[in-house]
Amino acid sequence: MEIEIISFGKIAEFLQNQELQLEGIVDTEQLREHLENKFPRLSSMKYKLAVNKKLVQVNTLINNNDSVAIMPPFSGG
Amino acid sequence: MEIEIISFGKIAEFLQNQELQLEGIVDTEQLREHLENKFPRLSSMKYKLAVNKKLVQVNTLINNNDSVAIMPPFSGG
Amino acid sequence: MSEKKIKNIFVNGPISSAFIAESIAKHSTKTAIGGHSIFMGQVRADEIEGKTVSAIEYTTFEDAALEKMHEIREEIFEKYPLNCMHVHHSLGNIKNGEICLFVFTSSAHRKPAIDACTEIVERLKAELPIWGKEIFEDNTHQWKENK
Amino acid sequence: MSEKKIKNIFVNGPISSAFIAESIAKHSTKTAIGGHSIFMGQVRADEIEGKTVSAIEYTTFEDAALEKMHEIREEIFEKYPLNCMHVHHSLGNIKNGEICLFVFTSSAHRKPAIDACTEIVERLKAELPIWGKEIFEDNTHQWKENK
Repeated sequence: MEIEIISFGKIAEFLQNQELQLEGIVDTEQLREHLENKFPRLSSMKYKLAVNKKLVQVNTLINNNDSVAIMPPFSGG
Repeated sequence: MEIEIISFGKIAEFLQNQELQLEGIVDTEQLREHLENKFPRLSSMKYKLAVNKKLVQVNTLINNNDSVAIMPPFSGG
Repeated sequence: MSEKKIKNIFVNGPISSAFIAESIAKHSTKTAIGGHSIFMGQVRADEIEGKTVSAIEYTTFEDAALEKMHEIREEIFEKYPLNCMHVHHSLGNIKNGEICLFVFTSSAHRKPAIDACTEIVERLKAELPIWGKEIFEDNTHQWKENK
Repeated sequence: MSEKKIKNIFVNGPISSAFIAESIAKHSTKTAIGGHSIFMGQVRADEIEGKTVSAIEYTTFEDAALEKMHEIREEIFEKYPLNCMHVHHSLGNIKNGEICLFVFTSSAHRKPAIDACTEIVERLKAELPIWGKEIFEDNTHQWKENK
């Protein structure tokens, strides 16, 4: 399946927005592992995922054409 | 001795600023009693005294030429 | 005894939004500040037994109020790491919808500014000899009491 | 799901004191209000390893931030008896000394306005996907982290 990856803040400095082809990955836990292999700098960083703009709180299934946001710690205000 | 009485808020509506001659009154406890006899409406009201601009927290001696303020509950803000 | 000058907190008439804006703008050169907290009191058009409050007339025992406010100011600066603290209270006739109290605190991080602002408002209401006379549309009145 | 329209909280550039004054002035017709609470965030000229922060550049995941803010707004109105609630956050380059956050709550009595304002600031900082890039005078940068 194909998902859209969008990234923010300091993660956007090395991880571009892109379409990603996934094989055998069904949930956000597996996606984390995949992303950290593909983008090694991620593994040493704190980040949260949002699937279709909703923050991921527990392991969540991923579907074809989902949009996944990779977000470093928030620092608004 | 003589003291100055100043009053505020709703107390000022019936008790004018004035000089008061006192006989045999030495402290604020006795002054309260004296004032409530002289101005009966005071006895049903909550009020605080200040001697020379300092709020009276405990019974306080009064001296000749002191200025005593009679103050209803505060309602600033 | 502190040597600091006793500041006047009283202004005649309502506190305008232009005055508040100017006060805020003055802080843009104070670049150690990260958070500002403001409380404003506004005169309510309360309805009491069928009559509406059109204004509150504020009076004070000025010398005693300023001395007490000075004491509060020193204690607040002692207790919280504030960069700034400004307090303004109206005297005279303040119509409903107008602002009668403006408390403004600033600190590097938000918590001291917020906590100090709240504490100043509480202490000011409880400890400063200020009285509000609620004036109704028919010119009768009653004396306000803080809860 | 609520039917209420999602409000935009984002403004490009700093929040001016004139904007704040206008926002305050608009409330003078709301005569059920007795207390207003305001929090403002201001960009600090922090010194970090000998370099001074000259500005913060704010970006956001806008759709997600506005949806979350909408949720917070509804929960705050549920929890506190507020008359009004306004939130504005800057995007883009905000220089030190400039205001980047403006939270404004109003209620009949002071406590709900004060408590709601504080809670909104806390939640906004913890829950909204907004990022601040601290830019130093030499144009290097580091990413801000909220404590």
